[in-house]
Amino acid sequence: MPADVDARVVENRRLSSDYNVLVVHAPAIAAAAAPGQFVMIRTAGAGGAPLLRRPFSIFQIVRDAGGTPTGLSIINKKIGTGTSQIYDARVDATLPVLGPLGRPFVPPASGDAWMVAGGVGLGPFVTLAETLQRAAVPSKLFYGARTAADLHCADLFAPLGAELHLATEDGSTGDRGFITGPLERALGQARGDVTIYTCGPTPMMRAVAALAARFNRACVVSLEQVMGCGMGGCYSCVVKVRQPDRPRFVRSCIDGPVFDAASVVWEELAH
Amino acid sequence: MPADVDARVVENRRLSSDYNVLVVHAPAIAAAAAPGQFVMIRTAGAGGAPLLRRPFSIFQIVRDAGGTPTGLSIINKKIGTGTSQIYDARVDATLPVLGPLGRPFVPPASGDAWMVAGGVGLGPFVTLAETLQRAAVPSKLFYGARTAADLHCADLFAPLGAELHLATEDGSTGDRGFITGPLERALGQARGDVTIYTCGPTPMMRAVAALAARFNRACVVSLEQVMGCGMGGCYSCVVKVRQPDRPRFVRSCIDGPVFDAASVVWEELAH
Amino acid sequence: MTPDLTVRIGALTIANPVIAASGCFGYGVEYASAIDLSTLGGVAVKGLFLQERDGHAPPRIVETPAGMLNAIGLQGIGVHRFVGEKLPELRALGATVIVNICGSTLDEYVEVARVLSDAEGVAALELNISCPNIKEGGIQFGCSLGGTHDVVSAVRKATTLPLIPKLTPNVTDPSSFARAAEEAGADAISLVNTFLAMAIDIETRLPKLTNGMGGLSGPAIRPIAVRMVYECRQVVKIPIIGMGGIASAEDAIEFMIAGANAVQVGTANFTDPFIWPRVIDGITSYLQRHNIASAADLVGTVASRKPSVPAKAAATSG
Amino acid sequence: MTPDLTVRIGALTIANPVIAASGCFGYGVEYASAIDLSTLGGVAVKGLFLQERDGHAPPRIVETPAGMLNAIGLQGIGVHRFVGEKLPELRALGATVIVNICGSTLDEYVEVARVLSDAEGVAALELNISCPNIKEGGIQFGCSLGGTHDVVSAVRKATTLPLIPKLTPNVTDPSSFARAAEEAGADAISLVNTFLAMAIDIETRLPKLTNGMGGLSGPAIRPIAVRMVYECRQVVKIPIIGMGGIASAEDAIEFMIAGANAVQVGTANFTDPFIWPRVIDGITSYLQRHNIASAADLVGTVASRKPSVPAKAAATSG
Ligand SMILES: Cc1cc2nc3c(=O)[nH]c(=O)nc-3n(C[C@H](O)[C@H](O)[C@H](O)COP(=O)(O)OP(=O)(O)OC[C@H]3O[C@@H](n4cnc5c(N)ncnc54)[C@H](O)[C@@H]3O)c2cc1C
Ligand SMILES: Cc1cc2nc3c(=O)[nH]c(=O)nc-3n(C[C@H](O)[C@H](O)[C@H](O)COP(=O)(O)OP(=O)(O)OC[C@H]3O[C@@H](n4cnc5c(N)ncnc54)[C@H](O)[C@@H]3O)c2cc1C
Ligand SMILES: Cc1cc2nc3c(=O)[nH]c(=O)nc-3n(C[C@H](O)[C@H](O)[C@H](O)COP(=O)(O)O)c2cc1C
Ligand SMILES: Cc1cc2nc3c(=O)[nH]c(=O)nc-3n(C[C@H](O)[C@H](O)[C@H](O)COP(=O)(O)O)c2cc1C
Ligand code: FES
Ligand code: FES
Repeated sequence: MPADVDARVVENRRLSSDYNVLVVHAPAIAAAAAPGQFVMIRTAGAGGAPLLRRPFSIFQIVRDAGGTPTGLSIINKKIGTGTSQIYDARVDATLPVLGPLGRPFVPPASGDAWMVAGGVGLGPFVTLAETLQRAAVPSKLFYGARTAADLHCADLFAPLGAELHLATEDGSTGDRGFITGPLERALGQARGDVTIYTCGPTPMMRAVAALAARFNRACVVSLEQVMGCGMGGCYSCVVKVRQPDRPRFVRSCIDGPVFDAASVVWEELAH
Repeated sequence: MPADVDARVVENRRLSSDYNVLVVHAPAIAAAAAPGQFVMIRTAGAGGAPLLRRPFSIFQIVRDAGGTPTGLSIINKKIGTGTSQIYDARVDATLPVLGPLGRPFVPPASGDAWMVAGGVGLGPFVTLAETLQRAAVPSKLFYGARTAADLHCADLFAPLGAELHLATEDGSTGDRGFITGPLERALGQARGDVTIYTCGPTPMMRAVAALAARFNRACVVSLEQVMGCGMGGCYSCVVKVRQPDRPRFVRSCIDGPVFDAASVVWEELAH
Repeated sequence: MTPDLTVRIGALTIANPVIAASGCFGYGVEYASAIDLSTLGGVAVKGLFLQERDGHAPPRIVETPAGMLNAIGLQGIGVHRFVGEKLPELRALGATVIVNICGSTLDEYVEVARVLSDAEGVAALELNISCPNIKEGGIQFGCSLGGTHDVVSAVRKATTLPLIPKLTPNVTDPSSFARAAEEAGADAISLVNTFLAMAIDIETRLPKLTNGMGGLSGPAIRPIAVRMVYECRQVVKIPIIGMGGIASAEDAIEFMIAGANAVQVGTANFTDPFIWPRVIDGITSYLQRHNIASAADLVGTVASRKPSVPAKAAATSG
Repeated sequence: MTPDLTVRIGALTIANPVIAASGCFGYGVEYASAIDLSTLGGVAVKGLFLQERDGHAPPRIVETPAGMLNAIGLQGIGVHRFVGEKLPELRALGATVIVNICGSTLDEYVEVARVLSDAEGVAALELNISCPNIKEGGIQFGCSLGGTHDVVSAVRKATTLPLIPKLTPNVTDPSSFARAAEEAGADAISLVNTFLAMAIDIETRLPKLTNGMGGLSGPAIRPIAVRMVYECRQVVKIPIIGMGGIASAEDAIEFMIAGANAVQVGTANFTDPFIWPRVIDGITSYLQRHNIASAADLVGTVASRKPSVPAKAAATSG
C-alpha cells in the first residue's frame, strides 16, 4: 500500500554539475520499501509545474539511531525540467513523494548476484545490495560511466559486501570502455549460478541482456519508461513483453519496473 | 521607455503576516521612475505560474552612497497567488520587473498637497512625498488602516516633511474610524489651495473624491485595476472616465493609473 | 446538518458526485490498495471493446502547459476478460462500476452492452463515442449528430442499465450532441473527452507521440470544459457528468454550478491518487458553509451577469 | 550564412515570420517606446469596426491554468480614427501594418476594407470572422462554411490588399473553413483565435467575466492550435499564419514545422513585451544550426511516424 507523503527535504548533496543525492523525510514510505522499488515525486512541490510526477528509484533507506526507517534518498541526474527541480531542491522544502511503487527485485534462490549499473542506473542497487548482504548472497557490482568523475557513490557498495568492477569510457578509472567488457570477462570465468540485475541506459541493458543470454544466465532488468501515474492508472508506461501466447504491452509501473530480460521485446521500447 | 530587468531580490522585509517590503536591484527602472508610477512583476520568476505579471507601485527608490539609483522597493499585501509569491520571495532570487509604467503624479502648480492612503494604497506616496519636498510643496499624509499594527511605514513621511494624520477603525492609533474623518475636519479648516492625492480601497477613494468635490478641491486618484499587460496592449484595465462628448473606457495602465477623480465614473469600476 | 451528496442517474443513485474518469484509473482494482473504492461516487473503468486491444506503441503521453496529451489507443483486455477477471473483485470492493464501452461498429457497441448487461455488478454504461476505426466511413459516431443518435438508440434497446454517452469537445456545438443523446434515450451525458492536439519535437521534427496526435486533458482545458457543460445544461434535462481538468473540490464545485450533476476526475488522479476524500469532503464543507441542503441544489445555479451580447459571438472577438 | 526569413503573403513580402497578434499589441504605437516596430514581421492591430465601440464592462480578463480568458468586446476607435490618428504614426515607425477588421454585417466588413484600401500604409487585412452581432441570425460568419465563403468573397472584391481570414478554433473541422477561405480568394489564413470558455467564481456563483464567457489564449491552447495548423496545412496551398500560446522561438518553430508560414504572438507579449528579438533570432539560429537555408524550407516538414490509426479518431480514444 503506497503512501503519499509531503516529504521535507533533509539534505541535497550535489555530486557534480548534474548529479545529486536528495534525502527526504518519509517514514511511511521508507518502512515499506523493498529493493528496486521507486517513488513518484512532484518535483515542483504541490501545485507547481510540471503537472506530472517523476519516477525515481529509492536509493537509500535512512534510519534513525535505533534503526527505524525515517526517510529515503534518491540519486538524481539532471536531464530536463523535473530532474532540474530535484537538483535545485532546497533543504526544508516540501515535496509530495508517493511510494513505494512497483515490483521489487527478488534475490536469487541460489548462486551469486551480479549488479550491472550504468550512470544513474545505480539507483536501485544500494537497497538490493543490502538485501543480498542480509541474505548472504555473494554479490558483485559492475558500474560504468563516461569518466571517473561520473562514477558516483561506488564507495557505498564495498561495506555491503559487493565486489566492485568499474569501467569508464575514457579509461580514467577501471577498464577502458563499456562495463560490458569486464562483465563479459567475468561471465567467461564464472562457474556457479549467477543472476544478473541491470539498470541503466537502454543500449547498455540490452547489451547486458544479450551477454546473459549468450552465457545462459538469468537476467533481470529495471526499465525506466516515461510514467504518467506510477500506479497502473494510465497505461502510458508500457513495455512489450513476451507472454505464453504472444507479446503484449504491460504496464512497467505495476508489472515492472523489474522484468525478466529475456521476456522484453527490446526493439519496441520507447526509451 | 520602460525596461524589463531580471531584478535580483536584495531584501525582503516582512512587516506583518501579510505585508512586506521587497527591495530589488533594477538601476534602469529606478533611474527613470517618476512619482506614482508602477512596475509589472512576474511574481513566480521567469516561466512560472501565474502567467501574467502583477502591477505594484514603486514604493521607494534605492540609491547608492553617491546618490545614483540602483533599485526600488514595493510594499506588498498578500491577497492571492502573485502577492503571496512576493511575500515569500527569497533574497537573491531573480524576478522579471518591467517599468516604469503609467502616468505619474504631477505636483500641484500651487498650494498644498494632501495624500490620503488606505492600507497598501500607501504604495505611490513615498515617491510623491519626496518630489513634493524637493518642490517645497507643503504636504500632509492622511493614512488609515484597520488597526495600529496595519499602519506600516508611516515613519518614512515625517523626514519628507509631511504632516501625519492617522486613523484606525479600532481607534488603536490616531482617530477612531475611517481616515475620511480627519480629512473632512482638515478640509473644513483649510484656507489656501489644496490638491488631494489618494490611493487605497475603492470605497475609500470614492469617499475621498466625494469630500474633495464637496469642499471644491482638486482630487487625483491612483486606481488599481486588474492589468493584463501594463502597456496598453490588451484593453483589460479599463476605467470609465467622462470625456468632453461622453464617458469612455480608457486604459488605466497608460492613461492612468492616475486620474482626475472628478472624471471617474465610479459606479462602473470593476474593483 | 450533513448535506445530501447523492446523485441520481436514471434508476441509479450514487453516493456522491465524484467519479474516477475512464482511462485514468485503470480497472479500478489498481487503486484498491490506496483508496477505498466504495467511497467514490463511481469508478469509470478504462474503455473496453469486445476483444482485447493492444493500443498504440509508446511514447503514449507527453506533457504540455498545465496539461498532457495521451494516445494510449484504448489498450484493453476486452469485455469478456473484464467480466471474468475484474468485475468480481470490483464488486467485492464495493465499487459503483461504470463501464466505458467502445465499438468499431454499431454492432460491437450493442454486443459489448449486452455482455455487460448480463453480468453482475455493473452500475451503468458510459458510451465512449469518440473511438477509432468506426464503420461509417471513418467519421466517428461522436462527431455526427445522426451517428450519435443511432448508436445511443441501438445501445438503448440492448440494455436497461443507465446509459451515459460521453461526448467529445471537438465539435462546434456539443450541446446539439447532448440533445441528440437525450432524444435517443440517454439517462445522462458525460463530457468532455480530450481535445485533439499535437506536439512536435523540433529537433527530430517527429510528433512527440508515436500516434502523431493525442488528446489534451488536465487543468489547461478546464475553462473550455466548464463552458461546454454550461451550454449543455441549457438544452438538456438529463443529468450531466462534467469533467476536464478538475483537480480540487473548488474545480468540481465550479462544474456543478455550471450545470454538472456529478463530475469525473481524470488527470489529477495521476498527480494525486489520494485526491478523492479531499474533493468529496470539500464539496460537503462548501455546501455546509453556504447552507445548501444537497449537491443537487447547487447544479446549474450560475448567476447571470447581464449578457448584453450573445456570449458565443462576443467571447472570441477579443 | 544568414537564413532567409522572409515570408510571402500574396503580393506582400514580410521581413520575418513573427507578427504581433491582434488585440495583444494595442494599435502598435503603444509599444514603440519599447520595441522597434520595423523589426517585426508585422503588427496586427486591434480589431476595428467602422465605428467606435465601447467594449464590455470590466472585469475583462481572468487567468486560468497556463492561460487567460478575455472578453474585451472589441473596444476600438473605429476605422476612420485609426486611419487618421494611428496609421501615420505606424508608417513613420516603419511597421508592416496588418489591420484586423470586423463587421456586424457583410456590408460593414466590405466598407471597413474599402476605407483601409484607400489609406496609405496598410500592408494587409486580417478578416476577423468571429465577431459579435452578426446579421445572419446570430450565427457567426466564422462558424458557417457558407458564411465564411460569402464574407471572404465580398471583401475580396472590395480590396486588392492581401486578405487573411482569421479562423476560429471553435468548430469541428477548421480545415474545411481554411478550404472555404482559400476558394473564396483568401491570400492566406490565420489561426487560431481564442477558444470559447468560462470561469465561475464559486463564492458568488457569478461568471468571473462580466460578459459571462470569454476566449482562452496562452500556452494552454498551444497543442490544440498546433494540431489545427497541421490539419489546415494538409488541405490548403496558401500561407498559414499560426498562433496560440507561442511564447518562445521553439514554440514558433513547432508551428512552422506543423505547417505555418508565419506566426503571431499574442498573450506572451503581455508577459514579456521584449520577446520579439528572442523569437526572431531564435528562429535564425535554429535554421543555421540545422543548415536550413530559409524559413520557408521549414514549413510543414513534420516527419511522419507510422499513423496506423486515423489520428483524429485515435487521439480522443484514451
Ligand atoms: C522506475 C524508474 C526509476 C527511475 N529512477 C531514476 C533515478 O533513480 N534517478 C534519476 O535521475 N532518474 C530516474 N529515472 C528517470 C527519471 O524519471 C527521468 O529522468 C525523469 O522523469 C525526467 O524528467 P525531466 O522532467 O527531468 O525530463 P523532461 O523535461 O520530462 O524530459 C527531458 C527529456 O528526457 C526524455 N526523457 C524523460 N524521461 C525519460 C526516461 N525515463 N528515459 C529516457 N528519456 C527520458 C524526454 O523525452 C525529453 O526528451 C527513473 C525512471 C523510472 C521509470
Ligand atoms: C497600478 C497598480 C498599482 C498597485 N500597487 C500595489 C502595491 O503597491 N502593493 C500591493 O500590494 N498591491 C498593489 N496593487 C494591487 C496588486 O496588483 C494586486 O493585489 C495583485 O495583482 C493581486 O494579485 P494576486 O495574484 O495576489 O491575486 P489573484 O490571485 O490574482 O486574485 C486574488 C483576488 O483578488 C482580486 N484582485 C486581484 N487584483 C485586484 C485589484 N487590483 N484590486 C482588487 N481586487 C483584486 C481577484 O479578483 C481575486 O478575487 C496595484 C495594482 C495596480 C493596478
Ligand atoms: C486580450 C486579447 C484581445 C484579443 N483581441 C483580438 C482581436 O481584436 N482580434 C482578433 O482577431 N483576435 C484577438 N485576440 C486573439 C489573439 O489575436 C490570438 O488569436 C489568440 O490570443 C491566440 O494567441 P495567443 O495564445 O498567442 O494569445 C485577442 C486575444 C487576447 C488575449
Ligand atoms: C491517459 C488517459 C486515458 C484515457 N482513456 C479514456 C478512455 O479509455 N475512455 C474515455 O472515455 N476517456 C478516456 N480518457 C479521457 C478522460 O476520461 C477524461 O474525459 C479527460 O481526460 C478529461 O478529464 P481530466 O482533464 O480530468 O483528465 C483518458 C484520458 C487520459 C488522460
Ligand atoms: S505509469 Fe500510469 S500505468 Fe504505468
Ligand atoms: S493592462 Fe493591458 S491595456 Fe492596460
